[in-house]
Amino acid sequence: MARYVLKRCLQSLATLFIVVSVVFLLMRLLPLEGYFGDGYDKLSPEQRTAALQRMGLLDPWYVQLGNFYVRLSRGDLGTSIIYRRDVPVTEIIAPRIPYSMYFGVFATLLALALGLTLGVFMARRKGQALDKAGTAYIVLINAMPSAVYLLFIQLYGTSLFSLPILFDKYRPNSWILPAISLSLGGIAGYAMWIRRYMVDELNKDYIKLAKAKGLPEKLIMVRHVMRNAFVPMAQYLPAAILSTIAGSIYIESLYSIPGMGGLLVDVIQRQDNPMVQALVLIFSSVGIVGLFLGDVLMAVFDPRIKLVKGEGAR
Amino acid sequence: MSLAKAEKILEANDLVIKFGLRGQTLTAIRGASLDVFEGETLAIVGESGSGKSVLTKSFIGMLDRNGWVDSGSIIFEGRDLAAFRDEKQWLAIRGKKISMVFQDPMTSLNPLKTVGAQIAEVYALHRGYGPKEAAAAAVEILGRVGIPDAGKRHKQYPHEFSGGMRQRVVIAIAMACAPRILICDEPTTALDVTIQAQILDLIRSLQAEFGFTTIYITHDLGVVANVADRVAVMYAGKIVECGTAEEVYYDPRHPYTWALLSSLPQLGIKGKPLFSIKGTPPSLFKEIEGDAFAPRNPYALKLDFVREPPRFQVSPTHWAATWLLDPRAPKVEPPEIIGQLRDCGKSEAACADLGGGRAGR
Amino acid sequence: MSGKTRIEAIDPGLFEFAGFDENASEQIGYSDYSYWGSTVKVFLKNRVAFVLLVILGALLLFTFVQPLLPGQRSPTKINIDPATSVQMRNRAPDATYWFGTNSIGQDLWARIWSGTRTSLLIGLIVGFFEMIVGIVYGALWGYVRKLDRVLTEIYNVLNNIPTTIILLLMAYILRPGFRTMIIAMCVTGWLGLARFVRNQIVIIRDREYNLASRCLGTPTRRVIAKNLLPYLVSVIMLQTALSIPGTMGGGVFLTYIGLGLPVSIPSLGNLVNEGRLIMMSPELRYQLIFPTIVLSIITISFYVLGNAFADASDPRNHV
Amino acid sequence: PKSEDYYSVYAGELTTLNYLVVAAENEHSVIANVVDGLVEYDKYGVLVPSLATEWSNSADGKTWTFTLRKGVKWVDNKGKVYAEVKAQDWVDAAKYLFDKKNASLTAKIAYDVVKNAKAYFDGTLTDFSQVGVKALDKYTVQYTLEKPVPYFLSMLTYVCFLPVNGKFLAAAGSRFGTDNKTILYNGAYILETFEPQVGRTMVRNDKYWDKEQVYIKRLIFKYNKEATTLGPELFLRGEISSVYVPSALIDSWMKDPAKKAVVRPAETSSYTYFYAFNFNPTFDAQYEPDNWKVVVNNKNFRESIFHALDRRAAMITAEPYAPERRLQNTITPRNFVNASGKDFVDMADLAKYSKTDSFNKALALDFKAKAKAELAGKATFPVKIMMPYNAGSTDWTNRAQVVEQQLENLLGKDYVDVIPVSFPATGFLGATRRKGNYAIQECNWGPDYADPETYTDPFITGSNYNWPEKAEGYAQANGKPVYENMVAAAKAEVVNIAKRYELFAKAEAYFIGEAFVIPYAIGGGGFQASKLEPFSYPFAPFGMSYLKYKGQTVMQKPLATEAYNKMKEAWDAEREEALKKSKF
Amino acid sequence: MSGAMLDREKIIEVKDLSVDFRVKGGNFRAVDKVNFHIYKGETFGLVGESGSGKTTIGRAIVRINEASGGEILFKGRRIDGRIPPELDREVVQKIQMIFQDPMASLNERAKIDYIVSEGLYNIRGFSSEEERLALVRKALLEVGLLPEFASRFPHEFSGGQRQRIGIARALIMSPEFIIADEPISALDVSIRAQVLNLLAQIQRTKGLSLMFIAHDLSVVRFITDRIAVIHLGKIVELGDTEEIFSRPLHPYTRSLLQAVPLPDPRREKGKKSIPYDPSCHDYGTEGPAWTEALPGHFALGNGAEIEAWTGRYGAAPMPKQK
Ligand SMILES: Nc1ncnc2c1ncn2[C@@H]1O[C@H](COP(=O)(O)OP(=O)(O)OP(=O)(O)O)[C@@H](O)[C@H]1O
Ligand SMILES: Nc1ncnc2c1ncn2[C@@H]1O[C@H](COP(=O)(O)OP(=O)(O)OP(=O)(O)O)[C@@H](O)[C@H]1O
Ligand SMILES: [Mg+2]
Ligand SMILES: [Mg+2]
Repeated sequence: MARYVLKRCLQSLATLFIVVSVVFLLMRLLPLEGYFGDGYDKLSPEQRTAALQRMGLLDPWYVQLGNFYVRLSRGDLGTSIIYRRDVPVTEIIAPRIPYSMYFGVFATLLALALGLTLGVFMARRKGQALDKAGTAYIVLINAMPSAVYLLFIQLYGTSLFSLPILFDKYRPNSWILPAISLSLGGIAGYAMWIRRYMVDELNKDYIKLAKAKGLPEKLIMVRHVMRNAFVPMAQYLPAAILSTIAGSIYIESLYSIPGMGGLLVDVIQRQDNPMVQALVLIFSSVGIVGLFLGDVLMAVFDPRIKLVKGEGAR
Repeated sequence: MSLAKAEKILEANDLVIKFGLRGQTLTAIRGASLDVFEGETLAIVGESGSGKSVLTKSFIGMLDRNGWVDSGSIIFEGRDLAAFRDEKQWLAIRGKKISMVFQDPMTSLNPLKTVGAQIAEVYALHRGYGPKEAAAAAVEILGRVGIPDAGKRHKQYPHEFSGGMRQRVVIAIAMACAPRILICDEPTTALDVTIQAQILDLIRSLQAEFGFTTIYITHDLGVVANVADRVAVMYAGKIVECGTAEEVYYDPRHPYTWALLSSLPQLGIKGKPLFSIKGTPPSLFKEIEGDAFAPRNPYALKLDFVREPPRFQVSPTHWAATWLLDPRAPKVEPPEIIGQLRDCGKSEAACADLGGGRAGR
Repeated sequence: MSGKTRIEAIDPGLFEFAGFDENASEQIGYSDYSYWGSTVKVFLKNRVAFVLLVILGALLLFTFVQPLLPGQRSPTKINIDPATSVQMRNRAPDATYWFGTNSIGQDLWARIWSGTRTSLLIGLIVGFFEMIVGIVYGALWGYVRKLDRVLTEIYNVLNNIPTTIILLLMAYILRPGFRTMIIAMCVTGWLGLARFVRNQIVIIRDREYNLASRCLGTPTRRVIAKNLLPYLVSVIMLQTALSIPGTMGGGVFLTYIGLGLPVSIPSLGNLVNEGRLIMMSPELRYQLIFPTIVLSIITISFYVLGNAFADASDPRNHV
Repeated sequence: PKSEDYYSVYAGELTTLNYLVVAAENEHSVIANVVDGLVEYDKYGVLVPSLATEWSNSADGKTWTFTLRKGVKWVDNKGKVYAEVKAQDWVDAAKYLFDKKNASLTAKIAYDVVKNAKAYFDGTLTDFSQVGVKALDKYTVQYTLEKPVPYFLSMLTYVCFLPVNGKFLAAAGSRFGTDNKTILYNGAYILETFEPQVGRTMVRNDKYWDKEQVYIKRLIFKYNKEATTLGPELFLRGEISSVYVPSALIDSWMKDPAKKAVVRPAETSSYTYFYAFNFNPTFDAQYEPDNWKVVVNNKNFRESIFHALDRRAAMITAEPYAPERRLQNTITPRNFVNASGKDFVDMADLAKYSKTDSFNKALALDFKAKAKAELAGKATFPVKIMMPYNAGSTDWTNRAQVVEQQLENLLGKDYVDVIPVSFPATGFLGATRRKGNYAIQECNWGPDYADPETYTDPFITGSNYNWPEKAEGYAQANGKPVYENMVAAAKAEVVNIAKRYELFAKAEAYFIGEAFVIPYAIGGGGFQASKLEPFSYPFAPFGMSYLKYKGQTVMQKPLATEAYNKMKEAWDAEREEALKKSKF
Repeated sequence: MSGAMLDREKIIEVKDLSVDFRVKGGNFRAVDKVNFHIYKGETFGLVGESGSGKTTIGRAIVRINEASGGEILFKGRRIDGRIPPELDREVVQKIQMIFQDPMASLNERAKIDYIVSEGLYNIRGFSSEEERLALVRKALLEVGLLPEFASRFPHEFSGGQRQRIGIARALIMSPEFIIADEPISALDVSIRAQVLNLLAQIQRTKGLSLMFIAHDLSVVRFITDRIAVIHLGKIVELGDTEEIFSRPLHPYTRSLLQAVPLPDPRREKGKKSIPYDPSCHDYGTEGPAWTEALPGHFALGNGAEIEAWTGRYGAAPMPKQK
């Protein structure tokens, strides 16, 4: 086990290293003009050189990359160069994580609670009205442009229930709509998957035995099917939760939630390299940790799986 | 045991079971009648698809969703199980009065729950035991079915058990509520011979201990010889011959029984082809005219193709449904191999060689 | 047990051996089964899917027929009000402009159909591309054990590099346009399908029939093509069906990044996005609602059809 | 006057508060309110004392000496006094500004005028005492310039001439200005709270030297990335005090009487917009740059486009109501500068253009015919006109289509083929104008100081707008093109301001007359719903004065258009008076 | 008999074969230094309980599982590890395998036509489409199926028919050696007989060598000439079929033998199973060795055991050689 974990960690580190380096180099391919935004025209060539020098962009790429890793090894992620000039990257990112996390966790919990319930009922009443209604919901969520319905929810939701439009951490009722909006997709996703897995599970032999034991259908569902159906989902769950924690671009910007959503896109566009690097580092780690946790969670739920085999099902 | 005195515990009369499939109707059981006596072991044999499982599943109301009992009755404890419409009614029967052991021990257990928990569930459900009591009872029954170290192993998961042990667990689950009838649906087909022998021993000893009735389903006549008091031979949704084990083995009357027995490799002669039944069973989608076995039966009479044979009583405990038993039919001797078996029944020496294809020296 | 057997009068001639035909007994029960036939049958049984198929078919047909109809306007033409010689801005739907006009006086009706055409075309091309690349990559990844390490690593890296960076780089290198849009959508779109195919293949690769093929020396290429992919037809079709609507709405971000279509080519995604900007004013909302409806119909149709087809092509459901 | 608190949403977060480096309006909108400079504008745009109570200029026009107001305090974000504002603060600021390491984006503006500053910046001069900024004593600041700069005072309102407390700056080090705790305040407001991506609050500075003129107590800004979409709704629900009404919505607001009652025109700015003809085409071969080079050097061709462009039709995409308000026929906007009561655009030949619309169908067709005749055999028709637009801007995207169709319809598709090409918002100018990657493009320029010279910058050799110096047939004896020689002459006139303006006006008229660009519009404009009282804040057509809330009030109700227009009229009149009375 | 056997050509030789699988703690040895050979034209049985390594040996020979030790020779040439492509092609053609589960071993999405001729495509074993079709016809007929079945899909067939299709697929390659891995254990009695007959018949008429893997000794007795009994990856006994049946030595073999159910109720009823208990061996002082205990009859045991086992049949053990 320990060896496996060690191996997985090393492997993950290698992946992380490649991702971060590739991103680093890709960012260096972007034109230097991008670092000046609209101010470019008002600057003299000397000023531009000075600014580039300050941002460390005039060194050859390998020196830059080397410097980056040297600093990283000291735990120094650098300071933002454009997004918030001179502010340490960690200082910018750290306060945002909790928001995205609270919303992510809350929305995930909500989505899990509602999604799983819906999915379970859909599986139990397969082909009946509830199943059809649930399917319709799933289809709609997947088919409608989210940018449209999320805005509608915000506008009408707030006026209908007289909730604040903008998020304010001191007003508990301003948490409601964004969290719900954030969970809509999850509800559909979880419902869809749990339903599918439950239907699969219901066809398995051990259900026959459980029935032959005399277990009423409800108990079979609760004690056997649901839990077993949850296992294949368990693998993707951490990654899903972690990715909601990474924030939703659109919902966070709609409700002014100071989370991580859209931050990456923002800093990439502004070519704030240290920020990009730090975020990529975080997101990739989160992604890779998510994979790993998924495997661990699977192993927790499924006693057959021991975290040993070289190639886990990724 | 003397069957004459034994009480009927379950009685299936003219049972017809149908399935809806691809818009068509498939008649899996075509008027099967069967009596099961208290305390006996009844074996149902027949090739794959003959309806053994469907028949017995109907006893505990576990037909697949697309299936239904079309007509006939199943009388158990004075009630007609075939008339049950509500799942709740079945809950009083299933597991408590009639239990079932399935073929494949590898997939019959929930892989994610400990073995002990899966057994304890039954105690909690049918006996109302508390969690501790149920767990203790589970450990006990595990020991009874011969799991060594049951005190520890009940906490393990199915995948940590070998096939034979898993089948023991499944039997333990079936036994947990001391049912009146235990249906074993091919409980050893997936196991290898040595383990099969152990499981057969186990069922027998449990039966001696608890005194339940066993319905044993298999297509292996060798196994049947080991366990059965009575044997019912089934073909295409019908029981075609039924008698005590000895009657069926030593004096079989239905050509289908002959064929089944003849194809046992134990009876084969090395270097010569083993007897085999040609062809495939009939499609159950179509109305079958006459004897279903007729097209594959070398002894078929013309009548077999037009008229269903009735039961002909051979002895009080033995009957067969074949026109060959009609007094008007030409006399047919069973194949030679069958004769050998009969001899075997008479003297030990005659079957010294049984137990594998004998060398054709 | 029923005691006596009734002796009835039966023609004695019938008590004769019938003779035995070995070949006759070898015939198999059901043979009228054809895979695709059953697939179609099961598919058509799904009434919702059938209705949607008809709607989608009609819609598709119409998008391509529409420009040929008489009296259609160009989707890019800015209509000028002859009275004021000013653009006919934001005209609500009426007899001339069935879906109204947009904020610079272009005919929304024409734009929607032209946009549908474009979006569908892009969706189909991208869906097709994703299917090819995703399947090839996923199949190799899942089946060829030696490549597992490498392909997993490549996948992980690609999956973790923010798409925005790649797109932004592309925006510097490529000119926006139809082709660029497709390339941009294809860059990373296939990753999901590849992983999906891989997981499916891992499940079936060790089935006995694949071992049998290995024993027969069947080359990997053919094992994948003949043994593995046919089993994935349903799921692959589903994924592809889903990627088409996914692609249709997905152009908005690309437009934002600068890889979008030029103004001369309307697309549904951009129409919806333009509509989104004015959804605050109820009387202009038609500009959002019409394209959204068309987009939703197409998306829902593909979604439902994809699912229905996946169900239908699963032989387990040929019941 | 009484005022309510002010609430607002914004979509762009501050990148820094370090006013010695930033050049963007977004940051200036805070800085303008929290740090005062030597002088400021009043509400009519007249320079008035601020931290300097009086000043004088040497006879050669190169040395400016300022006497500081006494007792002005630097306070921190809690309002606690840190130090007094003294002359050395300007020297410390300059030292920071001219230090290459700090990569100030506004340094150029200052080192172009301050003596020896450029040399110091480049590192050729290391002794800072030789740079033309000095604290003569605690309350006297002296600037020495490279050459006389008539508009120097107007530059002083810009960030690069703001003071900084040297001790505080040194202590803060690289953290200076990274948040509200790392700068000091001497302005009308203190940035009390600053939570990036959440919001910020400015409160009135109790220690402010002129606090009687500050009426709004608190300015509360909330961050919302979708502010443009949500803003109108927030305003209607009464959550914010002012909002810009996007052009897409203006129709429906105007139709609804309730909403119409709260909408009024938004102020225009001194940004100038023009369509530039590119004399240095580097675009893709598919758009035929060589052909373009031939036609763009033909004056008749340029004129045909010049007169064919229906600027009003184009403006409707941004300003569907009252598009004329923003149209402009010159490069330098009206109301920018004036001399002896005459607006710059009415001077010299420029008057000819400023009053007439360039759009003229008949002329356009005339020139077309001439161009076709002249170019026959030399160029291929239709001429492909590659016209980039910014895909990030809906208005621009719309405008590109309008202009395309309008030009093609008027001039005929056999003559021109306008090809709008979309480019992403990020790096837009880098990919298009600055590279010469266009044939015709909508460009803009914002003034840096109060002198027409600022509007000549884009067209001088070394700039990257449209390279008019490459136009054929304009070179004069000194190798420079006519226009540049005219500008040089104007620049040389530093004593007689009226004369100077006259010369600049001549140059500009020439430039327009030769159809090097098509003047198009001024910036700003549009409509807004706002409770802010207009015409009461420090006015200046450039820099950052107009970003100040000093002097303004938040009214009970938003102004409607008519009331606004009335106020504007009144203001215009008062301003004329004020300008006449002004001594600077 | 054993004298004649000595000069018989060995088609397969397995020497000290070990197969390891990588599992959690490290390696799991599924097959442990196994030795046996198969003569040309004989049917060789491999019996043992589930998980004893039978399949693994079979798969090692067809090179699906990699041997981790020892060697496998086909007609004297080594075929494990890396081999030249010509040999590879030959081995692919000459060694065929029949699988246990007729439901799982046919590609459900391919027509019988393709399934049967799949191997032919790989070795390019035909020159024209007509020839291929003719070969398919022939193969189908050989296994007792109608040629028109070629255009159908596997799910239209019964288990027995499917297994025959699997056999046809092997036969069409004209192999010299076939490994049948429990080809009948998933089939019911009546169909079992069909398949057994077919295998026996083919083996005889074509003079093939056959390795028959099963756990049911009654079946093995019917079809094989020689048997190896395998237990937990080790062969514990090997000899002529009848020899093993009449004089089983190893206790494991004996337990296997008596476990075979007999179709005789009277005798079966009284039977008590004797499970094999590995602790009955006392290998404390002397470990087991692969010994020719009786002529041509090998067993795994130490000296004392061999003596005791053979003594039971009143025969003296073979004198130790080497
Ligand atoms: N759910 C179902 N739907 C349709 N047909 C069914 C269903 N279940 C069983 N059948 C059919 O009923 C017939 C009898 O099946 P059954 O499972 O009872 O056979 P069996 O004798 O138990 O065979 P085996 O030995 O293979 O278990 C078969 O033809 C089978 O195809
Ligand atoms: N791929 C594998 N990875 C790990 N262990 C394996 C693998 N394949 C087989 N084994 C193990 O090797 C041992 C031998 O397996 P093998 O399949 O050869 O047994 P067998 O005798 O054929 O059994 P059965 O009668 O069940 O087919 C078993 O314990 C099995 O669990
Ligand atoms: Mg069955
Ligand atoms: Mg095996």
